Amino acid sequence: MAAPSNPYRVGEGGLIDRTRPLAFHFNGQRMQGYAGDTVASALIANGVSLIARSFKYHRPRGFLGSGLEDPNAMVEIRDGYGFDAAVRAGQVRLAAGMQVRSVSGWPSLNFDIGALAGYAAKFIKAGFYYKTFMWPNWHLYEPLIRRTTGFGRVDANARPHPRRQHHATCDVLIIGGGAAGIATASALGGSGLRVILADDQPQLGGSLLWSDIEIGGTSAAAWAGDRQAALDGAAAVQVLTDTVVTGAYEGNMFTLLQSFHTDGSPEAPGGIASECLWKLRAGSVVLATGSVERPLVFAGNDRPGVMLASAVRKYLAVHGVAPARELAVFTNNDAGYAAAFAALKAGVRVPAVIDVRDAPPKEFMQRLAAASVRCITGAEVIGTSGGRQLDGITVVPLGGGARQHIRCDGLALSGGATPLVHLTAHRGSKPVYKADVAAFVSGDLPEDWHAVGDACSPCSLSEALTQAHDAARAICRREGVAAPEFSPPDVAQTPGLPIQAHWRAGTGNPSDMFVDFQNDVTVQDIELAVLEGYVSVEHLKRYTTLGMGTDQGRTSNINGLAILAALTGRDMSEVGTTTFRPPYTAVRLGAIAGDRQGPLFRPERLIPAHALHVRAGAVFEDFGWQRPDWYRSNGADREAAVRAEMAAVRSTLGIFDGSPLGKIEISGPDAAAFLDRFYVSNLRTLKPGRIRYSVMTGEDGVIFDDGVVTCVDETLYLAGPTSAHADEVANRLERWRQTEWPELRVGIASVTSNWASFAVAGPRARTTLAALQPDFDVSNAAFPHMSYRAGRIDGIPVRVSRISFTGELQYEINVPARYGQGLMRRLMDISEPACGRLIGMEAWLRLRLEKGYLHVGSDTNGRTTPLDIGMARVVAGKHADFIGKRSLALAYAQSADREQLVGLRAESGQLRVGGRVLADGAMPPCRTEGYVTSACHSPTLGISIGLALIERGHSRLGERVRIFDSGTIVDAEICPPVFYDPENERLQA
Amino acid sequence: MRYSLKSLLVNGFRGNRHWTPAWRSPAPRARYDVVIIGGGGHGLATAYYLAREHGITNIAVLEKGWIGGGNTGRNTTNVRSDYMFPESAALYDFSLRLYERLAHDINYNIMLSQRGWLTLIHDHHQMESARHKANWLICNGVDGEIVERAGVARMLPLLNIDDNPRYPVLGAFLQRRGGTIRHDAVAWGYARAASRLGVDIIENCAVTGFERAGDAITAIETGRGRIAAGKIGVAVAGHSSVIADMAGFRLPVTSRCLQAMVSEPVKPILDHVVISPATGVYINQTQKGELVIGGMLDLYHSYGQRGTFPTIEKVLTAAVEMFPAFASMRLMRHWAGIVDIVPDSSPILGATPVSNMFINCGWGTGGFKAIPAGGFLLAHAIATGIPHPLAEAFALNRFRTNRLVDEGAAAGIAH
Amino acid sequence: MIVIRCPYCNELRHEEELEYGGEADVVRPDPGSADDIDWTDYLYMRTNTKGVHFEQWCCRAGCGQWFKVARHTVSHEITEVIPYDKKFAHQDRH
Amino acid sequence: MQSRSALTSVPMGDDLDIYEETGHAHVLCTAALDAGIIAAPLGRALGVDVPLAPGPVMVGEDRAAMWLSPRSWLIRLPEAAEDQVMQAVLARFPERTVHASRYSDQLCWLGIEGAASADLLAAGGFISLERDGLPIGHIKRTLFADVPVLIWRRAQSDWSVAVERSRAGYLAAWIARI
Repeated sequence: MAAPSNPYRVGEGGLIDRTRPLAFHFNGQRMQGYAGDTVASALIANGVSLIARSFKYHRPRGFLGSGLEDPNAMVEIRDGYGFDAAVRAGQVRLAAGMQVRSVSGWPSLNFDIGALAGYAAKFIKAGFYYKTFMWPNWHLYEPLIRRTTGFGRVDANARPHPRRQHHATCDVLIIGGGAAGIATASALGGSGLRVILADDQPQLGGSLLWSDIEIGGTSAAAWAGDRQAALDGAAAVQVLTDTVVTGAYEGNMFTLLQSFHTDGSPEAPGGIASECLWKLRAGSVVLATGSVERPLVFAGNDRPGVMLASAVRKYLAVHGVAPARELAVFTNNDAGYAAAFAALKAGVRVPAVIDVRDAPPKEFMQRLAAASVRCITGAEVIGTSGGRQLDGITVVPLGGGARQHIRCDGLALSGGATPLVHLTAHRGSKPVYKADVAAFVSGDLPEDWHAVGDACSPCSLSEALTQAHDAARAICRREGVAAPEFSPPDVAQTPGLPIQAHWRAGTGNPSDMFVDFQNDVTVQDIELAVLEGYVSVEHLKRYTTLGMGTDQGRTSNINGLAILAALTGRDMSEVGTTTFRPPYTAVRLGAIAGDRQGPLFRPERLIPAHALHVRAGAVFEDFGWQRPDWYRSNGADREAAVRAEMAAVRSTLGIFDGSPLGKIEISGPDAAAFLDRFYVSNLRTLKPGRIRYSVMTGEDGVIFDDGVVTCVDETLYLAGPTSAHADEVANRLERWRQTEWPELRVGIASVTSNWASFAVAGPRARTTLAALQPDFDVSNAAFPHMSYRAGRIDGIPVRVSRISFTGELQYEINVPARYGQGLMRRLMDISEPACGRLIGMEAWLRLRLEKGYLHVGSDTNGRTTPLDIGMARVVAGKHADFIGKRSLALAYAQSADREQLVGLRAESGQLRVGGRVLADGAMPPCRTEGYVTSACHSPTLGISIGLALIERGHSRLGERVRIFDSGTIVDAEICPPVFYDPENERLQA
Repeated sequence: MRYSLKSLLVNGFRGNRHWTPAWRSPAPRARYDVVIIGGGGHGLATAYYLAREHGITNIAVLEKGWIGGGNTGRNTTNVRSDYMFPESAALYDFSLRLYERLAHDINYNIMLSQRGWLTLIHDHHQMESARHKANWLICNGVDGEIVERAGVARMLPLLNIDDNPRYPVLGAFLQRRGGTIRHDAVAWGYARAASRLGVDIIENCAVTGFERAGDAITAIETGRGRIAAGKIGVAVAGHSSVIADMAGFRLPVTSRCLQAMVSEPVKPILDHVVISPATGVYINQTQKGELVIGGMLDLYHSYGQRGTFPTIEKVLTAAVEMFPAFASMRLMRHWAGIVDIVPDSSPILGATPVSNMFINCGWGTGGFKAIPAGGFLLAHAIATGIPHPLAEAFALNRFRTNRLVDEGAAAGIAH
Repeated sequence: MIVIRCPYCNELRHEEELEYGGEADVVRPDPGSADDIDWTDYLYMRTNTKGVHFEQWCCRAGCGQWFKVARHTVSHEITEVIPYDKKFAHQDRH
Repeated sequence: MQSRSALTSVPMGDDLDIYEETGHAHVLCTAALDAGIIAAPLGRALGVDVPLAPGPVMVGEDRAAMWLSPRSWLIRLPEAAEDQVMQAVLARFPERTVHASRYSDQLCWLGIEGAASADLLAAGGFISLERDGLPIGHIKRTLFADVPVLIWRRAQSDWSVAVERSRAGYLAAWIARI
């Protein structure tokens, strides 16, 4: 099959590589472009001018711009690496094999049923939906409305583009690789400062690439090329092309998005091979982002074929594409003429240049005359003709007069330059209006920022180069380095004449004058908003959706608020602008997420014997650490396994991996006094080798954590916070030491991960410990309940605590983490003949429930105090202050109607966590008096038991209550919270 | 003029040249019976209910910028009433019930979309908490239910429900009446309704100071001159401490930055509001097709309405983890509001140490859903001088007795 | 993104390495003698300044030390960073 | 009980080599007083001077001392010397104004070498915001790939990264995916 032709490709020129054709598809039709094309330029070269249907009225739309400013050209693109539901065609470099589809128009782009909406236009102006769709309610209309909105469809199966992240710092960040940016970088080249120059295009140059001005005797484009080559050679300068600076944040932090593109071939995939999100911190910042051109507003200005003059120049000069055969120009400043000259040079016919100014620069007039192009001055375009493609325009003198019709299939618009000051706005700087250039320019710059070129204020090329040079000098001065010799090159540029602001052309139908092309906001919508009092610029934006599209209003904001200003008789600075929000241009969520997915989404913590638990059939759950919840080796399902595990502990032996339990060493002469200020219990009376349980509260008196404290000797204590709070407790101790009690001589060392910790619980716990042959006496007399021993096993240091969470005889054996797996294997071997089992979290928690031990976070909530869990006597018995003690004296802490922790025995049905205790007699909805905080069927007692926080619970032992749970009622009796071995005989044994 | 299909057609035929301002913008008078400081949803609703419920119409609402420009116009537009403590449940459900008929009350389409609020459950402990919550809500007379895993998969086809080792989905808590509202419409609708009842809405009018007599404030100094006031209502969210400081008292409030972000619009892909407290993200899709995404607060105290990137990164990473297909969607805009965080994440409603000043603040990250109730209850306090029964638990003095209503601790992150 | 040089480990730290600790110099009253008003003031009431705010930060991912910072809560400009035991130079309240 | 390491080695190609550094013991020294008072005697007990300022690692002939905070130091020493040093510190500071904690298993030390090592580190975070980066011979604590680490720059392209043992598996997976 013959290669499809490029009817709109000019004979020669451009930066494309005509030796490397790239085949792609648009709406299923095979087309061809060249390496160096964007999707937009390739489509235009192939004669595509209708690219989309507008959002609301489904009007035919063409390419207005050439890059990310284009409000119209949203297309779906599937490249060799991933998928984009909707992206601006001018922003995407063409690659072989790309599948490009238009995202609007049904059944087809050319014939769009939705265009009927045009006939209803007068009824669906700005904000119409606030005024109707109320009867009977919005839900009736919503599904229909939703279906009509949105660009493109997400492909659930598409691979995301590969991405990574990079962190860097530099002395100077230069944003924008146009004339001003290149000049600044060149001036800093030899300074030794580390410079990063970022530009969103594949090559530096910006508007120089399509400029006809000469710099230092060569063409602007050639100059840019030479400079880029020089910069690439400079050691301290890093040039990042295809890189957008997407956000500016405090501390001169920036986010950049760098794309890596491959052209592709029939063999190799093409497109965005990967993206890299940069986080960059810069010392000084040079804003050289340039400006974007504005269209002019007149009736029918949205017809395909109408295009920004700058876009015409770029398509011609960079891509060798002529967007039209007969191109008229409508301008209010000098830039329009450059488009005319570029078109003529490329052999495009220019029927006329229409300038609202009476006296444009003489030289321009002469050049046009020489090419026998009509220059109609002091005039404006008031209408366009044509269907889905422009075929002519209507021109009248300003202030009225004879209309004339001019045939053309293209119209280049130049309404003036809008500086790209988004990044200063990200930092909270408000743009200010400058009437002489009819533009909002950056206001107060953030510290160590410099704005140069059009980004500072629309200016001539030589002015831009001078500003760049000055900025470079200022930076060198600030950084204390010598400014290298560099003077701006000579520029051969005709002195221009000022712009003549012209915000709204003609007196035609305001509902045909488009301001925001993407959201179909017309002059009439703005008139309506003003009529209804939405005159704050933010109200206008929100009421009409002006500038809220994916183009972020680059071409529409200024025109819109100028028209608002005129309608409300205010000047531009009074009206002000809306705030530009980051990012500068849309960024894939995937690029920001990076590769933090699946196992890398959140750092997970593994216990030392993790691998062995896996082999033992553990089913893990994340408790801050990956911990065995139950073991498949103990039962077919969770319930069966949990029961088997509980039975093992009660009858013989259970082995529980408690490694995540906090281990904090508190040392020094004042260690006891220090710890005593955190725990509710009196710790000063704790003897060496002994262990005490206690709870810790916040300053508000609410329980924060619990655990055991071990006295190794008078100057060394071990605090054992819960695994969930281990780090937080260590941080809390350290904070109070530093900020409140620096005089106390105490050191705090968190060593949680240094130790693997296994609890052996059950009647055979002692023989099991003994079988490990520790170098100390494990007899009941020598090693009683709530005591601690440090020694060795096989010469390895061990720390053993005799404590109990289960109500059985229990030892907690700590060994250095590297030996954790070995210890676990030994314990399994020893206990095997006795049918010992590995115990998961669920069984462990149910065992402690039978024993009535508290589980912080389950049996306490955001307002539970020690008084509520039965520790009133401990609190009263402690004379020293502890954190939170004072709050326990506040009225509510003392009040009688608080929820207090009690036990529950079910008399009918099964208790479940979360059951609400009903106020006597009633059925829901009704008042409740508390809830079940822990519950299980107790195999040991053969009944369903639970713990509950119930109002005045401590005074209601023996009372029967009704509990509501998922539509059922459970009857239960309030009882003391200890269900198993209340005399503690078993754990003393 | 009344809004209806008819008025749209009539005005359409007449060239849309006869619409009238949604609200009047008069110059401030020298004195008002009541001055409301803050032209956001809460302030405008307060004025509306003062006029409608209590017949007080000599009211001014002072807004330092443009109405609805604070958190009302910056939030993620979620509404729900799945609060656990009976005091909170009663308050927020009252608010949701007012929202349910608001469009008709004020003749302005606020686009209440009760598409269902889904809180994802990622482990057994969360499942127990969710069951507790559902039970409690039913006891409180509020709807709430548990949806099993398969049901969640049906409701959220793009949810990564099989291959997420870190945060498996066991099910979800669902409040069917939860959903979204068009946020600007709430401010504009209340403003229009209040204005028609005689309320003066005064924009670009910043409060700069107070004139006092004894323990009362007699007049307000503003950028637009001195305004005498009988009673004063304060509804300025993140700026409550600033006004309190001018009035000579302190609040248990810290102002923090809460960020929100939208993607570029796509065709419908998410029919509900979904939140995953464990991963720290909540998402809904607007009528326009944009994904609206929010998450945790920025880390430090701030009045700068600009967010910080690490938060954006964490929130969007969580969104992509939960919905891998979102990786190819694009972040279009992110912004921030200043929210008023109090220790127990519950509002402060009613009297202040200044005898004729009443306050409505402390909604933290959940203010939007509470606008009708916040306005209604502040209006009651101003008009009657005593707290409405629904507001009794939320008085400022609860911090003196430590009788807090700690939804934060009970309900996880609330938005 | 907030960037502060830790006065203890002398490194430039960015906000992900730091922990914010709220208002600085909130004096803890003697629990023995403080009345309920003093105590609940200490627990809950904050100045929540809009402007230069005196606050605590911790070099969490670094040397773990708490220090004090004067920061503008609108511009986030940091005007003073001092070790915990020093007093702010420009602090009217001291 | 034989040893198990969280990570053996990750094949990375020829410009990057990553391995677990084993064969050292580590002791954490925590002071209950200002360092100035105890630094000298502590140095004698440890057999290596403890740095009083952040930054450079003090390297003795068979051991090294690293500044962690104004009151804590991490000491790297031969495994054989661990118990002797623990006893020496206790003997020198009977009131535990300095306390030595067993720390050999708390951290997993990864050696990262090769031309690509700097890029790998830059992918995980800002190793330093300082103009000159992290100087050779210095150690610092920071966040890397969202977890707290110690980073010791041994030479231009030779780094030791210490991560809490429980997170070593995660970090290995994170590195392996690059």
